[in-house]
Amino acid sequence: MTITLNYYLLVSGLLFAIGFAGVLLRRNIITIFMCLELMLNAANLSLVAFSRFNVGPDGLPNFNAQVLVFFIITVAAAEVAVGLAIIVALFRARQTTHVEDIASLKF
Amino acid sequence: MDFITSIPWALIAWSVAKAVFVIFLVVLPMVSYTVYAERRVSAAIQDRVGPNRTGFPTTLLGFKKDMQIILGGLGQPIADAVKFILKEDFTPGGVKKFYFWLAPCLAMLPLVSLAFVPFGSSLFGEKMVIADINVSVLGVFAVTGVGVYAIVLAGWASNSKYPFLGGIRSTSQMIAYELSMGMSIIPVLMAQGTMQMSHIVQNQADNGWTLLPLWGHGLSLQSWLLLIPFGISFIIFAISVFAETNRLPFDMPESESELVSGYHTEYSSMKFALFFLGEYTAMIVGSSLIVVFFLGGWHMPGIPDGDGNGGLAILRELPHWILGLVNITCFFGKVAALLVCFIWVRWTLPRFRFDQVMKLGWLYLFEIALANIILTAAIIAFTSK
Amino acid sequence: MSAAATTTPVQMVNVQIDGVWMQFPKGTRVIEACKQAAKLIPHYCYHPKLTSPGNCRMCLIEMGTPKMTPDRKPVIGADGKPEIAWIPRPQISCAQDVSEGMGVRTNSPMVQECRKGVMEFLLINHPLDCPICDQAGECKLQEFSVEHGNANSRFLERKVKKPKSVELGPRVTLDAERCILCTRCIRFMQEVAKDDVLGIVDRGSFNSIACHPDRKLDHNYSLNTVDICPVGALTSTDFRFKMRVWFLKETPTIDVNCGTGSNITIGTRENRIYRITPRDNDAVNGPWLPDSHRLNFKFVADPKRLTAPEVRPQLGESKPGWQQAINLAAEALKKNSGKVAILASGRATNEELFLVSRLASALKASVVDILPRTGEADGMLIAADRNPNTTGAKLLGVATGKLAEIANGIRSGSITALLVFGEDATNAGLTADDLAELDALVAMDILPSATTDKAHVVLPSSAWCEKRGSMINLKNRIQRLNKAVIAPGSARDDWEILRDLIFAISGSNGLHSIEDVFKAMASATPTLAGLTLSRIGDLGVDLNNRELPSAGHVVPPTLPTL
Amino acid sequence: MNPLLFGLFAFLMLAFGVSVVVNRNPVASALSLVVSFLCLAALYVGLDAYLIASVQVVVYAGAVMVLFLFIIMLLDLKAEERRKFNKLAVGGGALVSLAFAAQVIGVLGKFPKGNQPFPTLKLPPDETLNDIQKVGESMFSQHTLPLQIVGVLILVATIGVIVISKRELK
Amino acid sequence: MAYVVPRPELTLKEKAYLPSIISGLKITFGHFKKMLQGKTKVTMQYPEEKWDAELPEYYRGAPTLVKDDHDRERCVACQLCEFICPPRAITITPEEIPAGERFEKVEKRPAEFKIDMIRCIYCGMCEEVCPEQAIYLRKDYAITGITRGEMVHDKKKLYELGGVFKGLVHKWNPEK
Repeated sequence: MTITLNYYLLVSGLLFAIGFAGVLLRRNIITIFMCLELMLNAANLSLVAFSRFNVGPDGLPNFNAQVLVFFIITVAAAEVAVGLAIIVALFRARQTTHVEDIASLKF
Repeated sequence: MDFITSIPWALIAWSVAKAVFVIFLVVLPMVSYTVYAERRVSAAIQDRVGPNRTGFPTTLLGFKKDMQIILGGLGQPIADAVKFILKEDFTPGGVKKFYFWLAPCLAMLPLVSLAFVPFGSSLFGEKMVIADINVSVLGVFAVTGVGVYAIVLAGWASNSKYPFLGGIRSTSQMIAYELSMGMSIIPVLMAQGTMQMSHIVQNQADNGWTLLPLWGHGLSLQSWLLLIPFGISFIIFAISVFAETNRLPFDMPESESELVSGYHTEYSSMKFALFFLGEYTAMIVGSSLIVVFFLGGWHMPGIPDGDGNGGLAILRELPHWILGLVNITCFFGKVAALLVCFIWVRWTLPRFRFDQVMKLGWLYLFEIALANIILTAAIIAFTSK
Repeated sequence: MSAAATTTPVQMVNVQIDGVWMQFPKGTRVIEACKQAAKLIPHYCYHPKLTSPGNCRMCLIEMGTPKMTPDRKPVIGADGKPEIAWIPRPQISCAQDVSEGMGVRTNSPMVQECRKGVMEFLLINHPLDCPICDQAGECKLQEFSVEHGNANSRFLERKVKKPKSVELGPRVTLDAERCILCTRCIRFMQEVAKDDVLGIVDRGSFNSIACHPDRKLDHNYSLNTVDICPVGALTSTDFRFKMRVWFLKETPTIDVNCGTGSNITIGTRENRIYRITPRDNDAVNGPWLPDSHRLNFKFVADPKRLTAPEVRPQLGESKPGWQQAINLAAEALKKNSGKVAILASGRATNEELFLVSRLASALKASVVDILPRTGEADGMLIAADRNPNTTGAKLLGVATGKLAEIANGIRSGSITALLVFGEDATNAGLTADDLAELDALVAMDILPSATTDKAHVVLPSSAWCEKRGSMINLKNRIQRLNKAVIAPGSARDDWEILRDLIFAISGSNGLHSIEDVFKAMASATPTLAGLTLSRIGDLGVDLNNRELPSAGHVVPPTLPTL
Repeated sequence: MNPLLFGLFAFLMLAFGVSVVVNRNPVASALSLVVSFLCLAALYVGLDAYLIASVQVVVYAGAVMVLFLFIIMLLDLKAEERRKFNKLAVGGGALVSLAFAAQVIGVLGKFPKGNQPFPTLKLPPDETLNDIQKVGESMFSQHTLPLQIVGVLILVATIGVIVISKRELK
Repeated sequence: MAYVVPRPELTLKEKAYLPSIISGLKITFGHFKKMLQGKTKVTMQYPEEKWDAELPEYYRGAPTLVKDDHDRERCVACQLCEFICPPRAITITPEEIPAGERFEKVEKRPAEFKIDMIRCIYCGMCEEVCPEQAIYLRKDYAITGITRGEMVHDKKKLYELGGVFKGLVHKWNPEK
């Protein structure tokens, strides 16, 4: 038995599905946020797998995909910082992190 | 079942053997004797004697006096360990049990980062580093970064005010100083052109230590100019190590007087001992990193490495395993000297206020480290052909 | 207040005490008047319930009469009040009644000097054995010596030696050296106990208290002499050297040995009763208490006390928990519903009796009664009815006088279950064989008896000093019991046991505290309407001429029936 | 990568991913996510992406999740554990996710390239794969502009966070 | 009255902080060096070296009970020490001296006298309050035991530690 690209893609797809499910059925902003991270990482896993399985003529993996992963991680980190800051501000204003309690646009 | 046979069992076994050797025969004794050294040095600084009489407990066998072993008191760490194991281990009511137990286990995590550190050149042809990977610097930072969970979880799971405050403080402090720590090391990496620690050490052995460029390519204008950013890096890195290991003057999370010793207030017996040992392990890791990055790792001028390269010609004639052992001794000797400095600083300086700690980390060290990178880049750009 | 105050309209006289003019009824003793004016005058021989011999000289004051003009008119001073002609020598305040225009100085230099002198004389022969004296801590000699005496003794001669540790009677021990000859005890025996056995013998420095030859101080009120003795000369043989008084925690409560319901204070330390002393209540017992009642507390700490519920093996559960025991008892009683008799006790509190009546209706009990207990009345404080709460039992419908029906019912088979509450059924005309016939016998008690031996379920309850509650004495006065010590083992409050029994038989009743029970009882009993346990107060409430609650008074809502 | 290790880490990663979603306690969720990320890093190592693996641990486990934990503890979210799941939402969400997973499996079945085994790398003798250098070269030569943009993005994010977390917005 | 402590103006050298750290390190190193050279010696090696001979007159060690020159227990169980004892270490059970005994006239004595040495704080208030000069704090300070029970000194132990204390307490002198 050997591991092929499809295995990685399958695992990545399942991880994405799990994250997606979390976003759909959880109502706590922080948990939703964590599930978003899960989805981003699922994408990263596919990218790294593609990179490794796409060996170029020089006999090395295609590093462009890894650069993209790098960017994704960077952007995700920035997103988390901003997102959490917003959540804290929201909590200060509303004393809740429950999306159903935050129904009005302006407060 | 080819996938079972395809696992390199021999390699795994050998790595495990190395890890066990390093952890149980080198690091753990070192940790416990660091504790002992701390007590003796602090005692000497305060004009006291310190633990000086733990010996073989012959009184248990009916003799009048305990038997002293060479220097009285060297048995103290063993006695401490026995005491910690035999003490009642209680879990307070209301704690979140799983996390309460998990936290002290995580406290020993810094031990893992020692796997990346080259603590010797080679012995019997075997490289003296457990995991010699090309991103070992990042690996060390990854592991130490995860170490903060121990304190956060301990503080939170204790379900008590003071440990919680201690945990929160520690988290913010560690995030703050991890940044300046990582930033401060970048100039060294830039100059060395590698992230593999064994290469960094080898480079220093060949071309002069980062802070002592006296041979090889080290005798160039660039190396001498780079001493300025390296010096700054060294200071920032050392300060950050103090902060990361929660040592005085940065022992905010503990702060005996304000927070009743912070995150481990609710812990007792062996669980407490794990936090205690974790702190000293972190100290050893920190010292090892300083030695690797700035002080030439296992290298000592004039002494050849374990394969008989470099050094004085007369010494090259010695059996290689002796050279290998000497290299290991040099490394741990440097680490020990740094540890004494750690202890010395602890018993000299008072604790900072929390706002001062955060201000120092975010407002000074981080910015200076950033500027330092630019300075290094400029020096390298203008002095290389 | 003087005793005559209530009958005829009294004539008030003006008296100046320490410069302040006040009015007192004629006939008030000066020492009482000063007390009412919050000027405490030290005294030893004077006791408000006894005559005043005036022999201790401690209550000396400076006194004056209105200054008179030659035509016998009082001289009016600049402030519009009569001027006072002060008598140059001190007077004793205890043997002197107030009179119009009288002046009193309770703290003038002369008075202070007199007190100092009197104290010095009193202490000449007084031994310095406060460390072992049981009176230490509540000793008037100590107190006034600190307040008015000298710090040092000038007496260099040898002190007079007198007999110590003399057995005056079975319960009273005399230490003649400590005696200051105030004669309170002699007067008490003459005037109150009407048994003149004490007197002073010998002369001069050597005179001392003694019993009449061939007699003993064995009157049933003899321990009151210990109470009124201002020093440690008379001590209770029972309490002697047992505990220092300052360690005792004092709990005000009432005596349960007879229908009088004398007010008492229980002195305890670390859950042990050391002594019982009377508590002043003019409406009940004054400051007195009979010895037989006073010493009847030893059974509380009896090692044979029942401490855990027991169940006879045929019901299962050899060592049941409370819940199991109560469930088993409830089950056994319920099975015989309609054929149950309840033997309650006149020693139970109103709250308990109220719950007993509720239990009776829940069980459709055919007979409920208390066990009458009579003795001889002594004409003073001991009543013929030795049950402390017969009145309450009658009020709550528990005392029905149908006691004989229980025995008959059992013999005829119309009663198959019996709940005995704090009594021994063999005292109620039942034999051990009768008890053995029963289908279910549930006993609540504090000590093992013939009944608990036969009972199927034994529920250990609390003694009178271990619980709170109320009782109504023979003069229709409702008074409070307070908790002085904690019941031993897992014994519980009676009302809790009854409440749980009712609960197990007929479901929840919303009673969570003794106050709740009292509230429920007060709302079900018109006589008690408007009362709560705390409104009863330490001195009790007379139910005969009680002010009924005013129109605006909110009657507590009736609790759901059981 | 060894199938055994792949199976182990993939399973752990997915299991802890599920635990993130189903755990009521946000702290437990966050810690599950950390473990999930660590397993992901192990998978990266299996794919010879050492740099990415290290960065994954440093950034996600070491910084992002600590931040999450920090915020969760600061906010003291007790009410969340008492909330009841909305059954309709749970059912719907699970259904959509399952549909998505089924689709992924279906698509992968028709993806011939996906069945190739691990291609071997051609490396000079006595040398390991130096992915740091390669990624660096790629990043600083081919992708300079995106790199600059990401740099600006981080600067903007930093300023944004400072502005948002000021107590009074002026 | 509120008094604001003025903050000192710092020079650049002081602001830089590092020079002060170094001077601090110098001081501590000086102590370290002297200790290593054996120049400082203030610690007493306890079980071998003891201070017993130099204990001051007013030293407060373990509380003990004493007897007088006639071998009579001075304590009359007045329980004042029990009352005053801040940590409530003392428990006394009083009893009457039975008729016919030698010191019958004293009337009262402790049937049991216990001092819980785990609780005792060596404050000396019992000694101060004792009207009979029966309880004294002696110079024993090494009170040890393996069980809690052993650490409760009973009457026998207390008299063993206290011994005889000469001098007259006037009250029990039959002549006076």
